[in-house]
Formats: sequence, structure tokens, C-alpha cells
Amino acid sequence: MKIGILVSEGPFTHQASDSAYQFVKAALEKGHEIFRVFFYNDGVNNGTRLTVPPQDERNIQSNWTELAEKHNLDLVVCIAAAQRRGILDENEAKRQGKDADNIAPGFRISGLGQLIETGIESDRLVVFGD
Amino acid sequence: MKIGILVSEGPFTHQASDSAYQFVKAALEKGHEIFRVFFYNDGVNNGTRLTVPPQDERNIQSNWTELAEKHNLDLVVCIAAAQRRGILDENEAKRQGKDADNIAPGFRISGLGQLIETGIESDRLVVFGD
Amino acid sequence: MSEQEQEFSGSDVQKKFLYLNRRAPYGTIYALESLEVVLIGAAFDQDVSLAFLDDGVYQLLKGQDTKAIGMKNFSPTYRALGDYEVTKLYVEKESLEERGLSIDDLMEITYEDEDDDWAEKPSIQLVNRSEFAAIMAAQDVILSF
Amino acid sequence: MSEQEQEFSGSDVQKKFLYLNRRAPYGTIYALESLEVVLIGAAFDQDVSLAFLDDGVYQLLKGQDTKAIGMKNFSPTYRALGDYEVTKLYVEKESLEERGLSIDDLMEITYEDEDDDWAEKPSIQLVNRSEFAAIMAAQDVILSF
Amino acid sequence: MSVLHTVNKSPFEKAAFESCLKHTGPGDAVLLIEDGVYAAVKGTAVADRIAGGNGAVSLYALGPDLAARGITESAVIETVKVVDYGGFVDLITEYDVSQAWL
Amino acid sequence: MSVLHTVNKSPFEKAAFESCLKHTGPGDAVLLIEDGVYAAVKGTAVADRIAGGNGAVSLYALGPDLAARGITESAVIETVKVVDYGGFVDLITEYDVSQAWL
Repeated sequence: MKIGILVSEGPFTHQASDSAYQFVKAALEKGHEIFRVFFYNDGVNNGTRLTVPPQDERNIQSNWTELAEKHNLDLVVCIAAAQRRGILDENEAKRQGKDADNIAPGFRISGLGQLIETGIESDRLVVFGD
Repeated sequence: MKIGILVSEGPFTHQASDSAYQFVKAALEKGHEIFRVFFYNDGVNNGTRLTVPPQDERNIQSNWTELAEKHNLDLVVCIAAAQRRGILDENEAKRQGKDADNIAPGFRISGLGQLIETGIESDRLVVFGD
Repeated sequence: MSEQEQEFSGSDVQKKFLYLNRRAPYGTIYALESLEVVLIGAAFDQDVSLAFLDDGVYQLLKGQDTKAIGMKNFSPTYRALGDYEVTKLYVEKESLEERGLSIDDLMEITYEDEDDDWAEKPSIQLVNRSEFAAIMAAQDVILSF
Repeated sequence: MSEQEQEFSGSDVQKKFLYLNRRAPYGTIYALESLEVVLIGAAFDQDVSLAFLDDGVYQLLKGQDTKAIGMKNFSPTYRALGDYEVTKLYVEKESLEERGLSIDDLMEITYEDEDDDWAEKPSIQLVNRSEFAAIMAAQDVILSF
Repeated sequence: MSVLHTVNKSPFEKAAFESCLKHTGPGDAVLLIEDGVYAAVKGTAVADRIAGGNGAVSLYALGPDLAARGITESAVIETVKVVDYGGFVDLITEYDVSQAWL
Repeated sequence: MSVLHTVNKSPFEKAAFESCLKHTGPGDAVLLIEDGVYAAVKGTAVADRIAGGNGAVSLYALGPDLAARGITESAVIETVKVVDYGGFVDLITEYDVSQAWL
């Protein structure tokens, strides 16, 4: 089946992103297709490359990045939610006159339409939040 | 009186930071001293300069920055919580081998001891969270 | 957005989307950011419904005035939903009652029915708790906030 | 940290700090990050207590095994609190009971009492709900997570 | 010593309000802020928890949060005093310590 | 059409679990994940909500979340089936649509 994922909370504070990650891994192992993982609300905070978690803890961002590389996942950060919370790619930083960006490899910033598209194109949409 | 503030949630998602800001303004107007505002848990996300909120909404980060400038407030972001969530100043970015930093003007990164000190040195500690 | 809209306006996939709102406004951002999805989603010619239950019914209260908390009052946007052809707002009766509220405490939200000579009709439909399971079971996609 | 510690170890300000824990572990980070404050705070020679009520009592359950969720099991840290001279852990009896738990379901947490020839003593004290108001009222600082 | 308890959660969504009421002592006060102010409204399923509550505890609700949510002062239970942010500050200074029921 | 309801909140902290149970239809299932798994434990103040519950609804709890929280499978109410992440995926595909009670 084609499965879409919505992650509504940031890394570490709520288990949502961890649960979504474990779910996606299990779905891929069972041969399902992950149409897209869409990060909304505080979920956009999963997509910053500036995190430095303690060495004995999981690195949620790099877990997602590596899974995306391995399985060619589409990780999309909502642009409107990202602007509120300070997640930018190079283009957005330029456009907004900011002197730095922080998007992590494997993530891309796009519009909310990508979430609706995920709902339309996927056989199932699974929501992980607080 | 000398009042200390703990903010445990990030901007926009929960009202905690807004409530803390309104409280601090009111306390200053009444002639109280704000010993320190300490940002912990997701509260550290208040301290990124990369946010671009919609033009018809408040800018929580710049509200704090301006209040700090006007009243010489001490805005401290917890280093351990900040590392988990990708909030860095220039020194930390260098130390961690990161290619960018995102701390906002008026905020500084320091240890959890600064929270304990706030509890010891303030007559009252007020917690704003989720 | 417009690119996507074009891409899908020609598509014959039409799904039933339910936006399920269970949280109060202002204390958290979920109500506002849910509404932002609804507005963008309206461009995609899908069959859209909104449900308000539990504390979600507070989103529709009349007379919200956010000046003193320094936040934007986004409640007028609900009244504009008709212009986006979002016309089905299910509100749970029991959720209202537990909160001491009736439909008179809610904003008046209407739409113009193009199939009925653009007659103005109420968008809000009161629904009993027992009917909600069937509403959910009828959806293709449920987005909960 | 060591600078701050020095600065305060000579200070004669000693306050009563209560860390109030009301949330379960793993679902959210508050339990873990509260514990991190406690460990740092232990360097400051204050009078420290921890309280566990509502879902906070779940933090102390025996037998936590986080391998399959990919998160770090931080529960062993509670047992190390005695080494940090954090020896007062108040657990609410009613919170346990509502959750079908008794003190036997909790980790054994002890400290060595330097005033009693280093005898090993239990750190956990069961407290009735009605006693908690007095515990709170006795504090100078309450940090709630 | 007296405690100012703050509750910022809806009594219908979270147990914080109920837990707070169970842990107040005589001379304490409860201040409802943010989504906590819904507990101050007359005629709800939880209104009797306040109206019939412990008279030894003073009850307050934050006016700006009531107004934001469309709750008029006439809808607020009589025993609850409405304060603004300045009043919030005064309460913090009047009581010895504060406890936030998050 | 059948609905898989997921609950990720403790039944003692939030109303999500209770609200979920009130909104299930025959043929639906409820999967407890994250802090939601505390609702699956025997002998708690909310256990009768599940044990005595609507037999038309199937009940599941996520094993990895139970283990993380120190809950052994023998402590889980008999009518609740324990699944792993693979089982979670299977449930998502078996039911027509999912609803997350956040």
C-alpha cells in the first residue's frame, strides 16, 4: 500500500517523531511504499541540521535523513509552519533576508498543498502528534 | 521584588511564551525586577533569529529581544536543551563543528545552573509551560 | 500552490477529507494551523468536512477579543469558509452541552448554495455524539489537530 | 557549571527546592529534562525534594526497557540520586492506587545516611494526597515539569 | 506559607485542574490562565467543582485570556475574581510560592 | 468502512482516551500507543472502561511502548491484543481510515 505520514511535533519533546520513524521503518520492511512524510506544526523542527543531541541518545534528525537516503523518502517541511519556527533552506533564507539557514539534508521545504496531495495520493494517512 | 521566570515551551505552539512576556511586561511596569528569564525544554526555540512569522502576527522572538534591550533583561537559553533542539550561538557552532548558528540578539546560551541560581536569587519563580 | 491546484483540478480523484478539531484556540496553535490547512486544501476540489468536538467547539465561540493577549484573533476566518466552498461544519451537541453552551453562543457561519439559487444557508450542523462514528467511518482521510 | 558551584557553595542562602513531576516518561521529555535539572541542581547545596504525583509516579516503575522504541532508558538515574545527596522522593499514595500500583512496583531507591553511620535507607516516602498541600506550602521554589 | 496555584489547561481536556483542586491547602489561591479559564465559566459540567468548592481557597481568572476566548465577565462564576496581568503579578508577590499545574 | 482509532495519551492525564471510546462504531478498533498504553493495564481506575467495554470494538496496545514503560504483558487486560510496529502497520492497512485522538 501507499502510506502517507503526518508528523506534528518536534524532536525529543514528544514521542510523535520517534513513533512515526519506527512506523515508517516497519512499513518499509513490510514492502509498503511511503508516499511522503509531511512535517507540520512543531514537526518542522525535526528538519534542522543544527541539533547536537547527547552522544548516548538517538539523533532524530539524522535518523530521518539516513532513512530518507536509504529508501528515497520524500521528507517535506511545511513552509508556513517553518517560517513561524525558524526553519529555513538556502533559498528561503535569501528571500527572507536571513543570514543563515538550518535545513537538514534529505528534507525539503514546500507548501501545505503537499499535505493535501499526500492525503489524495496515499491509500492511508497516519497522523503522529501530541 | 526580584522575580525569576521559567519558560518551558517554544513560540507559537503553546501560549506559554506569550503569557510569560505579558507577565514580565506587567511586572516591570509595577517596578519589580526580573532577575532572569530562563528558557528550558522547547522554550529554547524562542531564541532563534531565523523565524519569519506572518506579518499580521506578533513576532515572539523580537518581542523578547526588544524587551530585553529596553530593560536590560537577562534571557538565558539552556545549553543542554538547546543542543537537542538545534539552537546554537557562534561559539557553540564552532565547538560542535556546525556551519551555522541561529541565536537571536539579546539571548545567551548557558548552563542549567543558571536556572538554579534564578531560584536561589529570586524572591519568586514563575513557571510558564504546557 | 497554483501549480498543484492546476495539477489536481484536472484529476478525477475526489476524496472525503475530515478535519477533526478537538482543541481550544489560543492556548495552543493547533486550531489556527488546522484552519490554514483547510484554506489551502480548499483549492483541491475535494469533499471537505470539518468536525468540532470536545474543546474544539470553543473555536467557534462568538465575541473573541485577543487584544490584551497580543495574539491575532483568527475567528473571523471561520466565517469566510463559505467563500472557499467549505460548507460542512459538524459540531457535537454533547460537547457544547458539557461546556454550558448552545448553538446561539457560536458565530453565525453561512454559505451561498449554488444549487439553490445562491440561497444563504447555515454551515454549522449540530450532530449527536452517536452519529460521529458514522461520519468518521465515511471518510477517506481524517486530519486531526 | 563548576564556576557557579564555587560561587554558591560559599553562599549561606539555602532554599527549599521542590521538583514536582506529574508526567509519564518517554511520551514526553519532561521527566528526563526534569531529572537533568535535579542532577545539576544537586551541586548547589540546597534543600532538595522531589515529588511524584499523577502520571509522575510512572517514572519510577521497575523494569523499563526502551530498546524497541529506540530511546534511552533513563530510569537507572533515579537510583543514582542518593549519590547526589538527593534523598527525599515523595510519592503520592492515591496516584499509585488509581493506577493499580503499589510501592512494590517501583524501583528500589536508597541512600546512605551520613548522620547514621552511612546506613542504607529508602529514598521513597509514600505521602497521602492530603499531606501534599503542606509539602508544597513549605517550599521556597517549586519547579514543575 | 501560602501557595498560588496556576492552571493553564482546559478542565475538559486535562486532569491538571482537578489535580490542582485536590492539592490546595487553606489560605492558598488558584489562578486560571490560558485555556484554564474555561473552568471559570458558569453552567458547565465542571462548574460545581469551583462553585461548590473549598471556601478556604481564593479563585482568580485572567481577564485577557477570558476575553480572547469570547467569555464575558457575566459568564464567570461569582466566586471567581477576574484580574489582569498586573493582578497576576500582584498575586505572585502576595503568595509565598507558586506552583504551575502544567 | 471501519476506523482504526489511535490514542497516545495517558487516560489519567487527558480526555483523549475517554473521548475516543465514546466515538467508536461497530467494527472499529482502538490501538493504544505511547502514553496511551497505560489504559491497557489491569486494575487501574479506568480499566473497566476497556474490560467492560463495547465488545464490537477490537483493542490493541503497542508492545514496544508497554515494555519501555515497564508494563509486562501479564499486566495487560486480557481483551487487549499486544502488537509490535509491524502489527501497527498491518492494522493501518486492514482498517479503511485512521483517526488519531491527540
